[in-house]
Amino acid sequence: GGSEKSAGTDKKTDFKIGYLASTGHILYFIAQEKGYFAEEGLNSELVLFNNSGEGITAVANGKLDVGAFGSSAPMVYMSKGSPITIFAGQMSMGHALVAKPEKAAELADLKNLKGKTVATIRLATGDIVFREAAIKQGLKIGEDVTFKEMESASAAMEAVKNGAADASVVWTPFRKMAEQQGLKIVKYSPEVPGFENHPCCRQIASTANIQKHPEKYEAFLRAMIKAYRFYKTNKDESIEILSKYVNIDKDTLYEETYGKYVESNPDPNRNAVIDFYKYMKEVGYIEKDFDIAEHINIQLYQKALDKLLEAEPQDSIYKQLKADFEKNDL
Amino acid sequence: MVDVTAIFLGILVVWEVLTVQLEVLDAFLFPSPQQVLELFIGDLPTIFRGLGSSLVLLSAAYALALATAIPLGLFVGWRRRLFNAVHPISKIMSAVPPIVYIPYAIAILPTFQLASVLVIFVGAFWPIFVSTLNATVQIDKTLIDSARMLRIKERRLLFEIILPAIMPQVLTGCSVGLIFSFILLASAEMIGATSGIGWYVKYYSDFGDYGKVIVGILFIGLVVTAVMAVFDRIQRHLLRWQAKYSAD
Amino acid sequence: MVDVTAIFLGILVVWEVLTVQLEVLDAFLFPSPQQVLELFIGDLPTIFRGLGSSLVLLSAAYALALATAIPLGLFVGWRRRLFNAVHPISKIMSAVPPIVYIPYAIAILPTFQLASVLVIFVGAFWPIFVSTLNATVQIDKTLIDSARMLRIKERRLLFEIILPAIMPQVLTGCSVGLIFSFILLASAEMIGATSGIGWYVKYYSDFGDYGKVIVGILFIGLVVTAVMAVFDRIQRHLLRWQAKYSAD
Amino acid sequence: MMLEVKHVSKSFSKDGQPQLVLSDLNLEVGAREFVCLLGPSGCGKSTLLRIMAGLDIAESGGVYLDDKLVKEPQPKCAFVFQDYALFPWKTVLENVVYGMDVQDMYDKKTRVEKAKEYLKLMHLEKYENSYIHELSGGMRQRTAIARSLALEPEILFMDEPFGALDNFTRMELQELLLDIYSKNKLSVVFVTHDISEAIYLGDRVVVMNAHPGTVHSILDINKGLVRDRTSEDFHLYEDKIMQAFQLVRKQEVEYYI
Amino acid sequence: MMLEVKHVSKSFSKDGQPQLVLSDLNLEVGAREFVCLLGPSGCGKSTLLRIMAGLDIAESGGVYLDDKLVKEPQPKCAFVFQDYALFPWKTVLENVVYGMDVQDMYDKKTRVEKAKEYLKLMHLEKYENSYIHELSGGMRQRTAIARSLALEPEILFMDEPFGALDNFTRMELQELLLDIYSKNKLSVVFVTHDISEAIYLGDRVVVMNAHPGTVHSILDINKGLVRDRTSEDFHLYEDKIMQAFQLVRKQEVEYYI
Ligand SMILES: Nc1ncnc2c1ncn2[C@@H]1O[C@H](COP(=O)(O)OP(=O)(O)OP(=O)(O)O)[C@@H](O)[C@H]1O
Ligand SMILES: Nc1ncnc2c1ncn2[C@@H]1O[C@H](COP(=O)(O)OP(=O)(O)OP(=O)(O)O)[C@@H](O)[C@H]1O
Ligand SMILES: [Mg+2]
Ligand SMILES: [Mg+2]
Repeated sequence: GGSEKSAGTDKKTDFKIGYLASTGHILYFIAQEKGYFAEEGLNSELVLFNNSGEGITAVANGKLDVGAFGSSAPMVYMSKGSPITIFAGQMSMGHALVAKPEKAAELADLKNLKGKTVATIRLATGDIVFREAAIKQGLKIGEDVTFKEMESASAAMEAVKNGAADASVVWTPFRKMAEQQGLKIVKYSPEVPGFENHPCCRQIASTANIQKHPEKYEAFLRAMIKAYRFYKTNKDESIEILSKYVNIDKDTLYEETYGKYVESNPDPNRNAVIDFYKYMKEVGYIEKDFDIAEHINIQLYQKALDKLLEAEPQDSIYKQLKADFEKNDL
Repeated sequence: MVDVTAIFLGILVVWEVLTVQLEVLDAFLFPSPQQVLELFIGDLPTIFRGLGSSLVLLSAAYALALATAIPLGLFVGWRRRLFNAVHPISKIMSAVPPIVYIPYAIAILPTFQLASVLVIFVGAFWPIFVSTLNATVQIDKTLIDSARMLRIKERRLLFEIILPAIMPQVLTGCSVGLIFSFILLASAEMIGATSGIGWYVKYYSDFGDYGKVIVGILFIGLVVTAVMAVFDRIQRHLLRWQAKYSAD
Repeated sequence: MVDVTAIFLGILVVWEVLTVQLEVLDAFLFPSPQQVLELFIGDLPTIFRGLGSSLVLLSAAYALALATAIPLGLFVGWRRRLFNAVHPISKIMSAVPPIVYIPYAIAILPTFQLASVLVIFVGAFWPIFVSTLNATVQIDKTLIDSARMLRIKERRLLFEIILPAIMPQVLTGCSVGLIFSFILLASAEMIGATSGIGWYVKYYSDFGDYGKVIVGILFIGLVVTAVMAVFDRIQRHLLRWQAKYSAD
Repeated sequence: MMLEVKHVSKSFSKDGQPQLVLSDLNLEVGAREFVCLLGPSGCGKSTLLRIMAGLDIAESGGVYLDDKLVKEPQPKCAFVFQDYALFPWKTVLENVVYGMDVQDMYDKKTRVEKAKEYLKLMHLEKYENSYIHELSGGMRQRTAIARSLALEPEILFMDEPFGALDNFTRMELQELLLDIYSKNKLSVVFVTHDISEAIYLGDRVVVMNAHPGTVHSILDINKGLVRDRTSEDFHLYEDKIMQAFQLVRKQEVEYYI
Repeated sequence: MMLEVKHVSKSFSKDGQPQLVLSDLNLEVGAREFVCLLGPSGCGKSTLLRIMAGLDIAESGGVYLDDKLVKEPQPKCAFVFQDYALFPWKTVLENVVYGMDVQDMYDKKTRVEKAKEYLKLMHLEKYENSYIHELSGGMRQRTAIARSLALEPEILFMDEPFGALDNFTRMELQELLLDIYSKNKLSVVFVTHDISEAIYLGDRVVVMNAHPGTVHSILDINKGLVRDRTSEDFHLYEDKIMQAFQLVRKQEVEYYI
């Protein structure tokens, strides 16, 4: 890791980062392993969670400085009054609907979900994508199409395999693993109209912490942007790093990191988040309406990116990020 | 009863003071008693529907556990050699968290409900089985001799002599199994359920709605109390021949 | 021992035949014995590192449970009135799945490790507490009278007379508590852990890597067997005054 | 009916060592005979009785009932245990009926009638529907006896049946037992370590040695002489056995002190 | 030392009804006296003894030790229970030492020495390091007596201490107890329902009535006459009490049958 000049210089600030064991969190792993956090003066610690709710609780209570636990779960927590703010992105897209090969062709037309049972994970991003897709087809959830909530992605896939469900919502890396087990992808989530560049994991932090120590978060984001550049330019080493944290075979990892319809990107992607919030409401996951915009902070990212561009104005990746930011967030 | 009520009131007052009066506790995780009560009343229909489906699940799984664990425990406990072989294995098996069986249950069983039943069943099975097993092995030998003098058949010996004789210990195992069933309810209802009291708690905890989580926990507490009261009654009836239960 | 080994071998053979020879079982959910063995050997370093951190967690939580549940159980059991008030409440509390405390543990405790410890602690606490409580209430009154004739102080009565007298029941509670601890390990290690044997099972079951899940379960089985063997030794030592343990 | 114990030996392992408990023991019990086995604690009385009843197997030698080797409990035999061995989850009446039920005696209605008769014989008619824990020790043992009698045995084995009772209750039950014995056609093999009990009840008193258990001496009791416990003759028998015992005890002293 | 029971009454609730167990009972125990309480089962002997020892409280009336009301167990008193009430998790020696430890008698080393002395007195020196379950009933009770004696009590309460022992062991222990009694300066209050035991041991035999428990009669025993259990005089005392009892039993018949 980043052992360069740790002893001599001024003391680093402790910074706890909560993550899920998912390919989408690759930027954390790169920043950690390549020493970008240390470069920015953060004494970072990665903390693994298996459950979004617990991670968000830890963030809201300041036990974690930052974390990325899906996009829908934080929004639901916000609607319940949890004092957290989205300030960066982590992963986009990456979900899919899978089914047995003999059913896949039929279901490719989402109209044919009528009368079917879909295994899903409550509050997974793909859950919202495909519920919304069904609604857009004029299907009533619970009547025309049944969504069965499962305990885990692997349980959901089992349900499809033994016929208890017709299709299942999965995400990276399970999309690929489903294919390996003989299932077929019916639709990738960005193929659903309205979700072309939909957010998945967003980075959240306690609102109070952001207000108190914006500099910490800017430093964190600089490290993330550097990690993004590395991710874009050193694919093999990135996969090598990723495999330390997500313990599955490397081909699958590569496929699910650089393959179709998936990207890791620190851009908050404010506009897509606000769209997503609308769909959450339509699906019925948000009971109490609130102003999502108040819970999104794009300034930290903007400042971090500007600072990096200042130092390396010609960097093509930074420039691209800037262009994206202007398109996605303003 | 007075003391129990007093303790409950005490907890309520402390809760009220900490949340409403002093506001020392995070309002998100610790809603006030009044909020919880309102949520409870508002959600009564959902909760009662949930109760219905949970009870179906619980009673199927628990009945299955009773019907298999007790005869098996008797049979294995009665055969010393079988006991010596099975006992260490059952110790290990009973320490496997039943939730790891979930994918297997889904893969093998035709419906989600059966998978849920299996998870609860496994949880309830072990304590009942182990207590029946141990009690059978340790049974008072004179009782057996007394029955042997009658030239009794093995089947009758197991079910008419040993089973009633070890009933106190079996019931202790059954009550642990019952507690286990409730503990596993939340996990079991993560499999394709859309209602249930365990599902309710898990669902709202995923949604960060801790008011409802507390409602769910309190309601489970109520249900456990009620079920335990019924269990006590049955126990009292089955053990009416014991001095301590003879008063009623 | 011969029988136990025979049963294990029997299971192994059936497993081999079903997976490799007949291929009736889904190869994904049921890897062959050989595959499992290979995975096990390959993952040994990870597993042993996990074992270390799990044991730290377990022993902290379990020690805490012993240190609180036994004195509390003695104290409450000895005071009839307190017992009557606490007993029904403890019944309800013991049926609350300890995993629902996780968010609270995260919010209140300073570190994630402490939160994990709390979850296991709660699981181990109740069986130990309840068994101590019940045994204290049911203690042989002559023993107490015999001590009262000595004009003994309450403290000494509790710890030098009642505690050793009820040690057999307390140890039964302790062994249930130990089993509970193992069952909760997987849940506890979902909080900010990156190693641990419960974590290992949960992690790979989330990825649907059932070969490793089976490796994890078998390893937990081994660990439980070892821990239970140690527990048996301690029990044998503590109860060396009982006829059935006096042989050694 | 003739029960013969022929060259019976039996040992148990103690601390890993085999310990001879009964050694080449011979004994006969005839029809309608009341035999008392008397001996100090641990001399093997219970072991012998269990072997005679078919609950245990001799290591060498054997027990023959009407010349047939006894390998398991025989029909027409009943056993009364010191700690009653009643079924506490059954009422008094149910306890008595159950044995007859297992042995397929009579039909259901007759069983209940018969059971009630035997309970009446034992002065328990008021307690038919009581559970065992509600009874005093004496009442429990009377229930156990009623249960055994209901099986209409030819031999009744009794292992210190009155050992746990207080002296007054014990005397009452001795009276009752003698009464029943005289009215029913059965043999009784009765284990005790109470000298006066053995004299009062037995036609023959078998005094046993210990380590290993053997027959020390056999005393025939003239029943005409001992009807009154405070009679001279009674005290005479007592003193006689007491002396026999002093001998037995002398040998034993090293084991017991 | 003078222990006085004055107008003691006590009732227990049975099936919700209060039931008078002891009614206005009076009794005195002087220094160095051996008093036996004799009576049928359930007459309240244990209840009376417990009240005398301060383990229970009388409902009305009271027990006075040297004119002081007894409200709780008193120093210099010891109690021997029928079921021994030894601490099974301690060895024989530890059992004896423990009581002295709780009462802060001597220093640690002396305690062990004293305990060994008392164990020797009870012929238990070979079993010092045995656990209770390894002992026979007689050895257990001897341990319990050693434990009580080690407390150097002025009064020793004994509740049917030999009730669970076989007759031979019982006689041995009676001998031993008399021996100790004669050598130590203590009073003994001894509950039994064995007539010959009461005669053999007691200076005075208190015969009790039941329902409610009262003193029926008190018999002074001339100890010179009863040293031999097979003596004429012994049998004479026996017959006398037996007759007194027949009276007691007559009254009781309705309760017991
Ligand atoms: N199942 C057994 N295993 C080992 N030893 C035994 C067993 N049963 C009896 N013994 C031993 O055999 C000897 C005789 O026992 P038994 O019970 O026959 O004596 P007893 O004369 O009936 O004594 P008591 O009067 O105390 O009932 C004793 O030393 C006892 O320890
Ligand atoms: N704690 C109690 N609660 C209720 N009833 C009691 C209690 N102790 C004793 N009794 C009742 O009081 C009466 C006298 O009992 P006690 O034990 O004093 O008799 P005892 O003379 O010692 O009898 P035994 O010879 O059987 O020991 C009995 O009827 C008994 O049922
Ligand atoms: Mg015997
Ligand atoms: Mg008594």
